[in-house]
Amino acid sequence: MRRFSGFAVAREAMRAHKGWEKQWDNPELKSSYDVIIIGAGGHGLATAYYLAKEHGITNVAVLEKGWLGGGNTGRNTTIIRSNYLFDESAGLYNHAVKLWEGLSQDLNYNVMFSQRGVMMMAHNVHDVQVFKRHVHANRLNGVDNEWLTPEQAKEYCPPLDISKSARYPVRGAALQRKGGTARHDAVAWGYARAAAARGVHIVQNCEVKGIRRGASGEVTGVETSRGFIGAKKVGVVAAGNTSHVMQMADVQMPLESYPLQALVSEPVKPCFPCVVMSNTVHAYISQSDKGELVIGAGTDQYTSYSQTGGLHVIQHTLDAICEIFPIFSRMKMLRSWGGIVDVTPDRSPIIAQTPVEGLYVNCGWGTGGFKATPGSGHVFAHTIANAAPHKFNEGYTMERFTSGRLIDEAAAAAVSH
Amino acid sequence: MLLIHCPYCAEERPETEFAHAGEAHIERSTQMGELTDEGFANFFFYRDNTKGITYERWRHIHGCGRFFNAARDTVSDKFLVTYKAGEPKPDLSEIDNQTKAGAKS
Amino acid sequence: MAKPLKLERAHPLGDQNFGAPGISITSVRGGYRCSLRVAQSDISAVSNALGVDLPQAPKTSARSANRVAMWLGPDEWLIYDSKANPIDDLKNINALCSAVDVSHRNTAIEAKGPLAAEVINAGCPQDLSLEVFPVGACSRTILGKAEIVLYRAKADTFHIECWRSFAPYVFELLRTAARDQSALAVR
Amino acid sequence: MNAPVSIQPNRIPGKGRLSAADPLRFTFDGKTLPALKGDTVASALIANDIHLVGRSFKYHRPRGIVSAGSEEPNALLGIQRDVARHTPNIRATVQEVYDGLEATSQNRWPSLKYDIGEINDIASPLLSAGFYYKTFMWPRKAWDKVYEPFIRKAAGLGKAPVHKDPDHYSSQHEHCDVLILGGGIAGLSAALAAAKNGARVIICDEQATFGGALHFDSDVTVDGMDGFSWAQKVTAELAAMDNARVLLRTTAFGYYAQNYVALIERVTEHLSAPRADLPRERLWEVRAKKVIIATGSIERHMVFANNDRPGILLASAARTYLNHYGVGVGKNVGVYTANDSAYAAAFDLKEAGINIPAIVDVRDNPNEELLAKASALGIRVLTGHGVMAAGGKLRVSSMSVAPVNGGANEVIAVDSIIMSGGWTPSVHMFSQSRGKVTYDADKSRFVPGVYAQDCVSIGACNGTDNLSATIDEAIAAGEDAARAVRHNAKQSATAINATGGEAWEGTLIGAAPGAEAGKVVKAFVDFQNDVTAKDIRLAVQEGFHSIEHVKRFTTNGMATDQGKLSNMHGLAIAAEALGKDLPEVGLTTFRAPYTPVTFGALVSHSKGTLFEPTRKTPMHDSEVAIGAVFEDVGSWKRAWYYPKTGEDMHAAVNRECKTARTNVGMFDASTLGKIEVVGPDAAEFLNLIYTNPFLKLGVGKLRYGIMCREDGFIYDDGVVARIAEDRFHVTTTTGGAPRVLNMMEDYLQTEFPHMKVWLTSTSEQWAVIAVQGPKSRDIVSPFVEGIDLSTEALPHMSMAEGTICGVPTRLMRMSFTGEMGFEINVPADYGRAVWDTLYQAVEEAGGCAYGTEAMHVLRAEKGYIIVGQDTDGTVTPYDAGLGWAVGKKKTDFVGIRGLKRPDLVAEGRRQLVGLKSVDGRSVLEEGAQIVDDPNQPMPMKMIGWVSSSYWSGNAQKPIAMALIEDGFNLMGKKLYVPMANEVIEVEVCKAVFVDEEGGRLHG
Ligand SMILES: Cc1cc2nc3c(=O)[nH]c(=O)nc-3n(C[C@H](O)[C@H](O)[C@H](O)COP(=O)(O)OP(=O)(O)OC[C@H]3O[C@@H](n4cnc5c(N)ncnc54)[C@H](O)[C@@H]3O)c2cc1C
Ligand SMILES: NC(=O)c1ccc[n+]([C@@H]2O[C@H](COP(=O)([O-])OP(=O)(O)OC[C@H]3O[C@@H](n4cnc5c(N)ncnc54)[C@H](O)[C@@H]3O)[C@@H](O)[C@H]2O)c1
Ligand SMILES: Cc1cc2nc3c(=O)[nH]c(=O)nc-3n(C[C@H](O)[C@H](O)[C@H](O)COP(=O)(O)O)c2cc1C
Ligand SMILES: [Zn+2]
Repeated sequence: MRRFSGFAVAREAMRAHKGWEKQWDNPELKSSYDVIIIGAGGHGLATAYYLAKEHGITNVAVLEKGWLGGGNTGRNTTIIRSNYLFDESAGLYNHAVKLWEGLSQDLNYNVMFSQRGVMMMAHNVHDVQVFKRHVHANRLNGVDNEWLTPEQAKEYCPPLDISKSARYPVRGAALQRKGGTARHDAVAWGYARAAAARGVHIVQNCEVKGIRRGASGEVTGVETSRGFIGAKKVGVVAAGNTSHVMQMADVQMPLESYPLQALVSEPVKPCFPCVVMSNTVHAYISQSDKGELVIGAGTDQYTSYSQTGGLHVIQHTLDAICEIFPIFSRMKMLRSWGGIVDVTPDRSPIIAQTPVEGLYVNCGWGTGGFKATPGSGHVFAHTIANAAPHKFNEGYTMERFTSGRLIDEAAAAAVSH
Repeated sequence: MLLIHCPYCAEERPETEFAHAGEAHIERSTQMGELTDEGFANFFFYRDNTKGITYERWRHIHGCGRFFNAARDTVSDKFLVTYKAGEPKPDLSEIDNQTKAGAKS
Repeated sequence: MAKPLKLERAHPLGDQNFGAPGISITSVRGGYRCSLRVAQSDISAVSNALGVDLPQAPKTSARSANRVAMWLGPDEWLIYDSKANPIDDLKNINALCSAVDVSHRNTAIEAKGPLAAEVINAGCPQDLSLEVFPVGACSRTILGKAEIVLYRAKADTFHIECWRSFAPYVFELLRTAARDQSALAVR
Repeated sequence: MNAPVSIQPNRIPGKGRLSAADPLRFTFDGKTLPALKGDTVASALIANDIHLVGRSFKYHRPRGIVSAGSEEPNALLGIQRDVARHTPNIRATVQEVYDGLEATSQNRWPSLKYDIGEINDIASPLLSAGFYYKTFMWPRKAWDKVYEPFIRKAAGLGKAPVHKDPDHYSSQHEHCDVLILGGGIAGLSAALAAAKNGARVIICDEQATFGGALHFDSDVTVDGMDGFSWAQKVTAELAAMDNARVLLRTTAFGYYAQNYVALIERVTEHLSAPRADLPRERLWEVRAKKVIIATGSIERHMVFANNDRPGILLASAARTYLNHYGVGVGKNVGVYTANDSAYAAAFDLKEAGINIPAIVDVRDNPNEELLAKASALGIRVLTGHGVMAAGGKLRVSSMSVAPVNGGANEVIAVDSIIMSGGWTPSVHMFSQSRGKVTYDADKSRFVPGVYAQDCVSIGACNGTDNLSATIDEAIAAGEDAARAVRHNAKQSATAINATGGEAWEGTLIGAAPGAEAGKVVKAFVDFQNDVTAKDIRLAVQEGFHSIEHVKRFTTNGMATDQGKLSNMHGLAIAAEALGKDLPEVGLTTFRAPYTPVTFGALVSHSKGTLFEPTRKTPMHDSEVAIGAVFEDVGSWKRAWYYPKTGEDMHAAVNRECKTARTNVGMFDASTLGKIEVVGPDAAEFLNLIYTNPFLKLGVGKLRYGIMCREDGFIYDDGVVARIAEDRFHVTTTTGGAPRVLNMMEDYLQTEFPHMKVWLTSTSEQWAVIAVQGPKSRDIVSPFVEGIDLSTEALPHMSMAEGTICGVPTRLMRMSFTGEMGFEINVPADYGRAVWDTLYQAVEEAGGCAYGTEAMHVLRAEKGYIIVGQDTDGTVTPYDAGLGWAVGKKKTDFVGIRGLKRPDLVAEGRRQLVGLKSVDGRSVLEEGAQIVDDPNQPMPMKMIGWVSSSYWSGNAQKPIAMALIEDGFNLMGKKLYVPMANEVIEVEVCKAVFVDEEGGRLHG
């Protein structure tokens, strides 16, 4: 694989860019692989990349029913942060942030990880209590997160309305300076290119339609729209479609899939310096490198696989955005879209072996898994390679729903993303 | 915004009058205390989450207040039928064909 | 000993009203309401006691003198009486029912005028054409971010019930919509 | 203001439909220019011979006006009415001129003509598609400090507003039988047919006047009049009908499930001095039984070198400027086409006196009739030729023409080029409805295929080219829709006769000759995002084979016009590079909105006081009058504390707490949820809902109850009063009220439907005044009638009905402070008067009102929990030290099984205990974490956290509650709270800090 660099760009500029090669191949399918990953989203591709890079397992296929990165990876608001409350979450997400910090260099692909800071607004006394609980726990977990007064919050994000007369006045904010955003597509492409360069087969337009199991119930391979492909280990990383795929192996999941919508405004000159989230009024906003305001809405209330949702959900989100940022009222919505998010009862993911031998699952990231992409792929690769969890995903089992040992950030904080 | 037929109001009403209430036909055991851990997990946490026709509960919370059930296609978000709480799963074979016939080409 | 006090009912909106060409929005003071739940078997007994036949078709109401019985659900009615508390007629009734005095829980606002339906449609997603929501129709529904009970008293007159703490919101939304609709109508 | 028309060099007297009698003025980049009423900013600029209006996104290339409609990719301006009314990225082709309008060009510095950013155009070989993914990676630190700020600075087009929007917006739900999107000949004909057959009809069009293509198509006559006049006549006819609503300047932007279509109406943006009461825009949320899509088609540009030079426009646009606005796009206009429609435009221009040096047609054999007419008009036609490049920079100055199959170039001087690559049916709304398009290979276009909703497409958007076929299709659609909805309406036939409007043949999608693969030219596919044909090919070369990848790698179709012109070209170029057929490659997804929609309009009323209801208790104003500071609890405003002059929060709370313990305090508890549970099975029902036993609760008695979800975690708590055998008054937390009622209804309706119980929310029926403290009885009793308040008659945790101040009350002897106290429920309309009366007595007795903060302290002094503060969704009743409230003998209640799960009965769970600061001074911070060993390295093992913490004036020390692993077994143990700058030593204790025996409760 030819390396990307400023010099390479300059060289190619001299010769009409004739020298750029394919970032990944469309390889001939083999009849079997050591490991099959179902789903070429960020998590699936990262898993394949780390299998190859960290565990030397390169006879890997990533099967994707559509185009790689076209799932939630390609439709999320790209907020990255790790200031979670529980030790399990802090461990996992902070692991991811550390990987994010070197990811462009590691992949030789600029994923534009922008540590512009993620600020979470507290609008009432309860929010303040909850956020301070996070700040304290984060400090002792070595995760950066600081408390800001309303004035400090305004200084960090000038468009913010901190007037006392607001319906929900700003009572302060928790700021994670290392949080930020990344270019979502580049993440998928960067992992795909880097994985392909290490020999991983990325097979698009190849839908998995069945999971074949052997005499003692173990996985032997998958049926796809392009025929049967054998593998002793199969990792399901299908996000919103996980229940559907796992059903193929007769495994029911503690998951529900909801539409989650987002929108972008028309592009404008830089006017918004960081990421702001407000759970009380339900708004998430940042400005992309291209200039659009990227805004996340809430989930629609019903389960769906349609990748669309209702206008009223978008309206509620914009109500909130214009409430905290009244100057944006004349801005315009350019495009809105939806993804399908798979939500577990405790809103934390499952990254684990399943009751079926050889079948692994990485799912349940709900509305907030983009931020975990490198960490998730890294620990899942470890789990598949060793048939045992990495220390950072030990708690993320399915059994926790039987034992009751949940990792319920939402219950503890009513915070998503 | 979906349009949902409330079987009690006998009328289609806008989604914002309703609250979705999860998968339908999951019965709470009359011997709740006796369930195994797995039995409880199945009852409370595990869901079919069907891609296709799902049976789900809704409450006409800002209308007549009644809980009722619906069969809906989660791929197209189309309702096939709604029916009152306590009624058995309806036979969809006919309804299905009708709706299909409704889509012209 | 109790001081002989004469306490007046305080309406949550005080004396607010708003008028613009084609529409007036007025707070309705006082009034009595009862949230009524009745078993199918006892509907006629309760109807007799109330002096109004509880309607049994969705979205309909029945009226006698100052009293309106509004169908809200299959076993639920809201009884509104502008003069007397209906609960008094149900105190000693021997029927399978639940009658709860909610005179103070709810408050009422009237929207009147040719633009009334359009004004309410600023926040209410139901079809309020006379065809679909005729005179006498009633329904629990939503108005913006509040829940209301809507009753069409006349072609151009709606009686809107909401919980008292939502009244300022409901009134303000109607007032704002009335301003807009009136302005738009005479463009 | 009366600028003579003559100083508009391109305004052609006698042409168009605007009147010279209605002059206006506007400014462009500070320069005042004349215009006519009815002009768009674009038509007025062109009238003034201004084509250069902006700079492109990436390369900062000079750009002009391309279209005459909402598909415009280039002419985006900042429009400003006053300082606070600045709106970026407005399409000049849509914005109507009003007197005094101020327009500014965007994305240029220092000026439109001399733009520093132009360097990017020179550097453009470096800035190929996706270049930023390949570079800016070293040194790593430079990304944050250098590269990213640089990229960002270049981003965006216009400037975001910096002032709060002074305008207001309106919205409305609307229902109809037939909604018609688009008011061209198809839409109007359908509307007429539907309305005449009794249907409730709404027809909308995004333009300022109805007529669609009739604005420009001078060949069409309908019912004996010219097409445009006919459209106006029909519009008026429809507007006069009771059952039809006609919406101008109204764009259908979103087609959602079940025929829910969102429209946006621009109400004031064309007015010079709009009335203040008019909303700027109005959102229509329409639910239609039938939708008729009549959105027409959009002409495509030609993809050739430097096709973005100002002065190069779509042929139909030039024709619109001429025939509708009376404006010539130039004096010497070249024509470049693959389609017949450009001929019609050329003929019209020629007949209006504009020189047409040549029509360049890539086709070898265009329609004979057209050739004949061209020759009759003396227009030179070069068939089988292409424009290899446009010359000029700030304005096109020439076209370089050569035979398609190779040969010498001829340079033809022009001051404008009009072009047509054929027409793309506008299937946006159809596709948004989730319909599937099919490919019409004959005409290289996608047309509606499989419908997903109850709608139908007609006219040009349906691929119907022929005018009479369009009319037939439209009338049939209108009649069918009406009859399907209105079976009984009187039937009425509609007849419309039209002439002209023959189908325009010919199409070219993808790169035009000269811009083929291998040619290093800038032939723009997507003008706004600066995507060239070569960028698309590069994407394919780099392995981006899905059209969705091509889109995202090149950003083709992602600009504010959402690829209305570019998508088909991009697709064709990609397909060619891939060696595939178009339909195999496929279209990207159409998404709402059709054109960008103002946030404010989507928000509409929901801002300021209407953002969300603000709920206030009946006593609110009295509390304001005595100086209360409020806090938000859910949607409620609750009195937080009542500072006296000079007091800060701390002082006020200390005083309030002390007064309540030593004298008497009054508290507004009205926000508590209340549910009346009535029916013969009421007790049994509550017995299932709460963990506590309820069957034996006596009439007139109260019981504190805990409610779990099935998973065994605490969901809510409250006090339950038995009013009668079959009637209970249940209270919930303030925030929990709606969800508790919903959960109860759920169980009642779906799990225990056999039970004869009804639930009614009475939260707002009752105002609740808590009077607490040693003097509480003395304060209350003078006002009460019919209730014996003595402890014997009304002991702690009992209630009675009677009157207070002459109004009915449910009076409860209970306490959340640990003091003797009463909670007085009165009908809400009397709440304020009763409060005022009692307050006067309290004040006279030296008592005071206390707020939620003091309430929190008082209850914490007693170790009473607050659900949601001392518990979160991970705490069981046992964890909270409330195991006594779980009915051990019960065979069922909600949560019974969840509570028995392995992890919930495991050793070492976090349990709620009290904490003392060892130094006797330090008030812990709520949320602070607790460790066993403060000297361990990071990450530290945290064993618990502080859930409540206050300075207790009554105990004269800090008090706290905390959830700590195995806390119940750690009494007396020293633990540590590591703060940022210090470590606080604490000791675990029982969570009762005042009156451990509880004697005070009993008075
Ligand atoms: C609108 C929105 C906003 C969000 N905002 C944020 C945010 O700000 N921050 C954040 O951290 N997270 C956010 N998220 C969540 C985040 O996007 C996801 O958690 C994350 O991208 C999941 O990545 P993934 O690789 O697991 O899934 P995906 O990217 O969805 O990949 C799964 C892939 O599996 C494929 N697949 C499914 N079934 C099959 C099959 N049978 N055969 C073959 N392939 C199959 C799919 O086509 C898909 O490509 C958001 C999500 C949405 C929808
Ligand atoms: N002969 C041909 O080959 C050919 C080709 C193209 C157009 N035409 C001409 O086009 C016309 C076809 O009539 P038609 O009625 O189908 O199309 P039309 O283009 O005349 O009308 C479509 C109308 O829909 C409006 N519109 C589009 N999208 C909208 C939206 N989302 N919201 C609101 N309004 C929207 C447009 O403003 C336009 O006025 C005829 O006049 C015909 O002569 C002919
Ligand atoms: C962070 C982010 C920024 C985006 N910016 C744009 C944009 O500038 N223009 C645009 O048309 N779409 C933008 N999109 C949306 C995509 O076009 C597209 O809608 C999204 O990837 C979902 O795919 P789909 O709409 O094809 O289903 C953006 C998406 C994301 C996640
Ligand atoms: Zn109903």
